[in-house]
Amino acid sequence: MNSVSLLEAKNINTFYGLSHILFDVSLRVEKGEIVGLLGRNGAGKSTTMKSIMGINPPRTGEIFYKGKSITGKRPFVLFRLGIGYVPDDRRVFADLTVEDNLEIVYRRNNEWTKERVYEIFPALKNIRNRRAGNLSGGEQQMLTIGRALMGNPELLLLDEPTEGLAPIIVKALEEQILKLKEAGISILLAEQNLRSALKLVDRVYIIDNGAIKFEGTKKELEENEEIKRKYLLI
Amino acid sequence: MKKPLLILGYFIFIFFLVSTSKLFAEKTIKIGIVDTYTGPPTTFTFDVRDAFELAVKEINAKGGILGRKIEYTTRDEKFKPDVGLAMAKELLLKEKVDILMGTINSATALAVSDLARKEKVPFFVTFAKSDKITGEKGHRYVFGMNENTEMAGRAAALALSKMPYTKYWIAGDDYEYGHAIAEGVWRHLTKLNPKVTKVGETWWKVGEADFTPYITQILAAKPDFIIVATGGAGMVNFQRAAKATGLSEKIPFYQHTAIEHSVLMPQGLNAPEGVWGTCNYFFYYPDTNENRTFVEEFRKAYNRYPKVGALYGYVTAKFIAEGFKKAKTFDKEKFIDAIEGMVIDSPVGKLELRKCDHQLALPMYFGRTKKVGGWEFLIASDIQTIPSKDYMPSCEEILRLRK
Amino acid sequence: MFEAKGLSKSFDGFMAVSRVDLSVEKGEMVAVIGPNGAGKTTFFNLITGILKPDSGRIVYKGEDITGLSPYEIFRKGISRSFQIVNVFQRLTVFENVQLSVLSRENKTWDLITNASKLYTDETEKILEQVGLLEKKNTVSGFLSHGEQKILEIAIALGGKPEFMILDEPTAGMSPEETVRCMELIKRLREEMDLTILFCEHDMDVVFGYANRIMVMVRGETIIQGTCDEVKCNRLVQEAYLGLSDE
Amino acid sequence: MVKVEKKKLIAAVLVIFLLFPLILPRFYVYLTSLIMIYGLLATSLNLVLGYGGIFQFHHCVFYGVGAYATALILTKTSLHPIFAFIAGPICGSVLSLILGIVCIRLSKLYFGMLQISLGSLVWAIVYRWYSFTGGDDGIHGIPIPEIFASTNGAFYFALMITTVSMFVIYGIVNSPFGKTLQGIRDNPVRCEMIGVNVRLHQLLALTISGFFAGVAGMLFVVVDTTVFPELLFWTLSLEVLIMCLVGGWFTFFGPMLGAGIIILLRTVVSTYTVYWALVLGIILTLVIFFLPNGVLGFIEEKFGRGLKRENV
Amino acid sequence: MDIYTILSQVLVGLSRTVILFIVSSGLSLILGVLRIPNVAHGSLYMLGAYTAYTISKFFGGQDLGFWVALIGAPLFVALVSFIAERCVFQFLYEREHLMLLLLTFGFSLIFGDLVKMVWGGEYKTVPVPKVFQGYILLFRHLHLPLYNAFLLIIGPLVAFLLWLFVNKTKMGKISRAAAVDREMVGAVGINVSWVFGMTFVAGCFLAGLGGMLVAPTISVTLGMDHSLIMESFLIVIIGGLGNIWGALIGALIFGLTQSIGILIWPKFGIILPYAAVVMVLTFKPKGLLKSTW
Repeated sequence: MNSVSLLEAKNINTFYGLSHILFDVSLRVEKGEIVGLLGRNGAGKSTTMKSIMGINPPRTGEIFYKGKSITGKRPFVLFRLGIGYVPDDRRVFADLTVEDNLEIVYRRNNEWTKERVYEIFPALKNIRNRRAGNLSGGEQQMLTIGRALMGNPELLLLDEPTEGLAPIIVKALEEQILKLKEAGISILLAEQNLRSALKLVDRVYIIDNGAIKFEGTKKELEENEEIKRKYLLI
Repeated sequence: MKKPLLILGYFIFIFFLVSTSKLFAEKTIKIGIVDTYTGPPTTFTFDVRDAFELAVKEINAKGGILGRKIEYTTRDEKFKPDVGLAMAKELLLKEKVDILMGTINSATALAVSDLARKEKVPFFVTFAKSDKITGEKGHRYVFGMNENTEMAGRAAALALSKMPYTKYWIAGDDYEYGHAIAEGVWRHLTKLNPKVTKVGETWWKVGEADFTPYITQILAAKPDFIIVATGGAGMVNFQRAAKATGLSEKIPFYQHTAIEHSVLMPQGLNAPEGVWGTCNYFFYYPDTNENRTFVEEFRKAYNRYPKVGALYGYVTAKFIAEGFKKAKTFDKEKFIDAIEGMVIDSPVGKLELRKCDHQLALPMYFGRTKKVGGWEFLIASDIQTIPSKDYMPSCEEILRLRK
Repeated sequence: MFEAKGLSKSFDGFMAVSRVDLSVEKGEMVAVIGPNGAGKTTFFNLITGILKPDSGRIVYKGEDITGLSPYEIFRKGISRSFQIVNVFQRLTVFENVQLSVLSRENKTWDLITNASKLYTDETEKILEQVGLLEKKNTVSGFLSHGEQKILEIAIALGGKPEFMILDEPTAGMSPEETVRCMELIKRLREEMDLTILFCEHDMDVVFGYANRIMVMVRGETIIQGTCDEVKCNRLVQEAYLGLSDE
Repeated sequence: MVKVEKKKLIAAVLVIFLLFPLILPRFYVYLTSLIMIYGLLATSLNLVLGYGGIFQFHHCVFYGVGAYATALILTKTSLHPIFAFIAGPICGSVLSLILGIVCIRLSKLYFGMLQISLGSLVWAIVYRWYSFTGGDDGIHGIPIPEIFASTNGAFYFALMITTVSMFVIYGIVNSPFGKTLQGIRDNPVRCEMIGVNVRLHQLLALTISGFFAGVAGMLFVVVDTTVFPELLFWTLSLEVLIMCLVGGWFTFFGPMLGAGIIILLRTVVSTYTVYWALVLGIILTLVIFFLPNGVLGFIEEKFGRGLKRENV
Repeated sequence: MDIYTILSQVLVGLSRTVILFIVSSGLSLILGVLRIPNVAHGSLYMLGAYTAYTISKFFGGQDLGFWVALIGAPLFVALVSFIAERCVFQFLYEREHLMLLLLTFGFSLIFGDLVKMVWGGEYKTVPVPKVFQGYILLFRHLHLPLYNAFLLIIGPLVAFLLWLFVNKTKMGKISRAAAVDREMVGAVGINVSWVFGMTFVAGCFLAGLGGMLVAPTISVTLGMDHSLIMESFLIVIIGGLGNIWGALIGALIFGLTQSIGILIWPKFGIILPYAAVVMVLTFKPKGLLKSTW
C-alpha cells in the first residue's frame, strides 16, 4: 500500500500503573471513514482512545498520524495536529458557559466557528449562556463534540457518544455524526451498543480484554453471528 | 539495616565538627556573640556587631591586651531562644570563648544569662531591654550594657512630669517590652505627678502593620498625651500612621527611641515632627570630640552613621579591654572584680558600670523630632540630658528585687 | 437471609437507584448486571452503609440494618470488595489481610502486643485459600492488578463473612485471570458456606456462576430471575444491544 | 538469626551512647541530648503523619505545653519533681485530644490549617498570660533535681527517656493499633469497610502523639532549664515537619535521623555564615527534588527491602 | 459607642482588607489552579515591597517613583516567579501537597536570606506620593488617611480586573477549566503547562502588588512575610480553596472582625479573626464558598 493511513496504531501496549490494559493493539483509520471500535464495558475501548490521544501513552508500540510518528506526544500537540477527542464521561468544563467551552479551545484556523457548530447542534444555540455543568447528558455530549470540532479536526476520537442517552437523542446524535462524516472528518468510534454502531460505521474492530479480536467491514461483522454472540451479545 | 548507617553518618558529622573547632588559634581572648541577624532586629544588631568590630580592630592594632589579640565570632540566633541557647552553648563548650555577649532578644538573653551563671562566664547583654536581666534575675556574671525598660520608663516619666499634660492614653505592642515600657513610665509618672489620669489603653499585636483603626479610637477619646510603647518596626509604622491620620498634629505622643536615628532615617523628611522620645545616643549629640572621632571612624569603616546600638557594641569592647588590662590576668573572676564599678571614656562621656547590679549607667537624652535644614531626615531637638543618677533605680531597689 | 426493600437514592435530582427490591437466600450466588451507570455500585454502597438511602429498608437475618455505619455492618458479617483496587498500598499482603482479622476480633485498640504474632494462622490460611501465601511479605502496592483484586477478596474474607458483596471482582483481569478468579470464588463459597452478591460485566462469568440474576438499568430493576429467564428477556437485549426500534 | 543480630545491634548502639559523655567533649554530649529531644518530637509527629496520614501541621503546641507544664510545676509549686515530669506529657496528650476532637472531622489540608490556627490560639495565650507563663520572656533558671542538672546528668536522663519512648513508639507502630493506623492512612474508606472506627482510632493516635511530644517538651526543660513561647510557634512546627521529611517520613528512624541532620547542619553552617537559612532552604529543596522519600527512605530504597516509590 | 464610631471602624477595617484580599487572591489563584500551597507567597509580597523601595529611591523619592513602582514592582516579582516556575515548579505539579508546602517553605527561607543580602537589615520606607498625603475627616472624627482612601478604590478595582480576567479573558477561562480538569484542557489543544505557568505568575504578580501597595504605609522590614502568610492562608481556607470571591469574603471577615474586635474588646481583639476561622471551619469545613478542590 502506498497510500498513507490517516491514523495507524501498531502493537501498542498500555498500562495503568502496574496493570496491563492493552495487549498489542493495532488499528488503522483511513481518510473519510468511520471506524467502529466495539467491545463490552471494560474491554479496553476508552484506554485505546486515551492511548492514541496521548493522555495515557502506550508503554510500547507506535502510533502514526498521516505517516508521522506521534507516539509520546502530549495531548495538546496532537489536538493542534488535528485530532479531536471526545471522552466517554464527556468532561465538559462545568464551571464555564456553553459558549466559553467552545471559545477556549485552541483553533488552528477559522474553518469551524461557533456558528457552524450551532448549525450542526441547533440545541446548543439556545443554551449558549448556561453553565455547562447544568446541561443534560445529551446536551453535554453535543457540547463535547462541538468543542472538539472547534479545533478543526481531521480525525475525531468519539468514545461512546450515545452512552446513557435517551433513544430519541441517540437518534439525533447519530444523524449529526453522519453529518460530520460528510464534512470530511474521519471518526474512530468506540461503542458497546452494536445496533447504534452498525448504523454509522464503515469498518469495525472488536476489542475484548485489551486485545483486538476481530477486524473487518460492517458487512463481515453482520454476517459473523459467532463473533457477535461471543464478544457482544449475551 | 538502618542503624549502622545512621550511626556512621552521625560519627562522620561529629568528627567533622571536632575538626572545625580547631580552627581558632591559641592565645587569644575569644569573645562569642549570639545575636539576631535575621528579620527586623538586624537594623539594631548589625550596628552592635560593627561597632564592636571597630573597637576590636583598634585594640588589636595597638597590640591587643596584655599581648593577646581579641578574636570574636558571631552566631545568628534568628530571634529564637532555643536556637540562641544552643548556639551560646556551642560557643562556650566547643569554641571555648572567654566572654559571651549579645542578643536583642530578652528571652534569649535571660536564658543565656542563666547559662552564664552556671558556667561562670561573663555575659554582656547588648540590646535586650528586659529589666529582669540586671534586676530581678541579675547575678555576678551578667552585665547590662544598654538601658532597660525600667530605666527608659523612669527617665521618660521624669521628663513628662514637668509637662502640663494630665489626660493620658497608653497604647503599645502587646508583648513584654511594650507593657514594661508603658508600665515603667506610668508607675513613675503617677508618683511624680499625682494629677495625671489614664483615659484608656490600647494594645495591638506585635508586627501590626495598620494602626489606623487604633488611632481612630484614640482620637475619639481626646487625650492630652499618648504614651506609645512600641518597639522595633512598630516605631516607624506608628509614626507613619500618626502622620497620615493627622494624629501627630493633634495630640503629642511619646515613644521610647522615637528620636533615634534608626527610626527617623528610613522615613526621610516624611516623619512626623514634634514626637517626644528618649534615647541613649545620637551621632550628632553630644557634639564632643570623642563622639565626632567615633562617628568619623565608624563612617569610614561602614559608610553609614552609627546608631544607638553602635554605642553599646563599642563600649562593651572597651570595657572588656580595660577590664583585662586592669585585672592584669585572663582569669575571669579577677576580670569581673576589675570591671565592677569601672569607669571609662566613651563617645557620650564617662560611663560607669555599676558594681551593685552590673548595669551600665548611661545618660538619657529626652527630646522631640524636628526638621532641621541640611539633614535629609528629621533629628532630635530640644534635647535635655537626664543624668543616670537622676533616673536609675538605686542599688537598694535592685537588691530588694533580687531577694 | 438478606433483603432490600424499595431502596432509593438520588443525587441532585438524578435517581441513581430507584425502588430496588432484592432478596437473597442463604447460599445463593446472585449477580447484578447492567450497563455502565445503571446504579450497581450505588446500590452496593447503600447496602454496605457508605451511602444512606433516601427511602427503603435493608434487612439482614431479620434485623434492620438500614443506616448503620460501614464498620457496624461489617461486624454483622457483611464483607465487601471493591471495583477499583482498594487495598492498603503501603502494607504487605499479610498485613492487609491481618488487619481485617484484627478488626473483626476487635483488637485494633491493642497498643502492646506485637501485631506480627497475632492471628498468623488464620491470616495465612486465608492467604493460602486465595493463593497469595507465597507473596505474603510483598508490599501490596507492588502486586499485579489481578493479584490486588484477589487480595481485595482476601481482605473481605478476613471478616469471616457470611454474606459477601463483590463489586466487579474480575474487572481489568486478563481472560485467564478471570477464570482463575471466578473458580476461586466458587471454591471459597463452597468451602466457607458463603452467600455472594456480585456484579460483573463479563457475561460468560455471570451465566457461568450465578444462580440468579438481577438486571438494573438506569437505577431500576428490570428483571430478576434465573439465567435462562434473563437471557431470553427482550428488555435485557435492548438495554445491552440497543436492538429495540422504538 | 536476623532477630538476634538486630537486638545485638541495638544494644551496641545503646552502649556507644552510654559512653558518649566519656569520649566526647561536653558540647557534643549536649548536642546529642538536643538531637534526641527533637528526634523524639519528630518521631512523635511521624506517628500521626507518616503512620497515620494525618496532616498535623502544628505539632509543637504539645511540645511547648508539655515543657511549660513541667516548668511551671518545678518553679511555682513545691511538688516532687516527679509530678512535673509526669505532668508535661499528660498536658500534651490532653491538649492533643481536645484539639483533635475539634479538627478530626476535616481532611488533610483543612485539618492542618484548622489545627494550625487553633495551635496559634494556644500560642497567643501562652504569649500574653504574663502572670502565669512569664509572657514572651519565658521562664528561666528552672530548678532541676541535682542528679540531672549537669550536662551529663541531663544527657543520661534524656537518653533513658528517649530510649524507652522510642521502644514504646516502636511497639505501638507494630501493634495491632499501629497496623490499623497505617491501614487508615492508606485507605480510610476501606478501613471503615472492614469494621474500623476511623475517627476514634485517629483520635487515640493524636493523643499518643501529643503525649510523646509532651515527653520531648519535658526533656527540653531538663536539658535547657528554660521555656519560652517560641516553643509553641508555628515555624518550629514546620521545622519539625522538615525533620520528618528529610529523614524519611515512611520510615521509623527517619525523623530521628532528620533531626540529627538538621541540628548538626545548623551547628556547622552557622559557624561559617549568617545565611544558614539560605543553606537550609537549598538543602530542603534539593531533598524534595531528588529524595522524595527522605534520606533514610532513599537508603532503604537503594539498599534495603525496596519500598520503591509508588505514588499513592 | 455611637454608630459613627462603628462605621468609621468598619471603613478603616476595609482598607486593611484590601491588602489582605490582593495577596490572598493571588494565593488562592495558585492554590485553585495549580494546587500549590505556596508558602513563599509572603516572601514575594516582601520582595514587592523592597522592589518598590528601590524603584522609589531611584526616582529620588518623588511621586513619579511611586507610580513607576506601582507597575514595576509587581512586574519584577512576576519575573522572579516566572523564572522559579519554569525552573522548578513546573516539574513538581503532581507532587503531594505536603511536599509542595515544604518546598515553598524552603523557597521562603531562600528568598528571606536573599532579600537580607541585597537590601540589608535597615528599615526602609516608601514615601506616600504628594497627592495622597493628608487625610479626610469623615463621621466627625474619622481621620481616614488619603492613602487608605486610595486603597479603598484600588481594592474594588483589582477585584473588578480579576473578575474580568477570570470571567472574560480566554486565559482566565482556560485557567478555570484547568483547575477542574487539567487533562481535558490538554486534550482540546491547550498547553496546560504554559497556562499553569502564567497563572502562577499572575498570582505572584498579585503578591507583588500587595507588597507594593502596603509599602507606603509601613516600614519595609525583613520578616514582614511571616506575619502575613499565615493570615493569607487562613483567609483562603475559610473562603474556599481556589475561589477568588472566597478570598474576598475571607479578607473581609479577617479585616472587619479585627477592627470591630478592637472596638468592643480591645485587649483580645486580635483573637477574634482566629476565632472566626474556627467558627467557619466548624460549620463549613470546606470554607464558605465552593472550593475548586
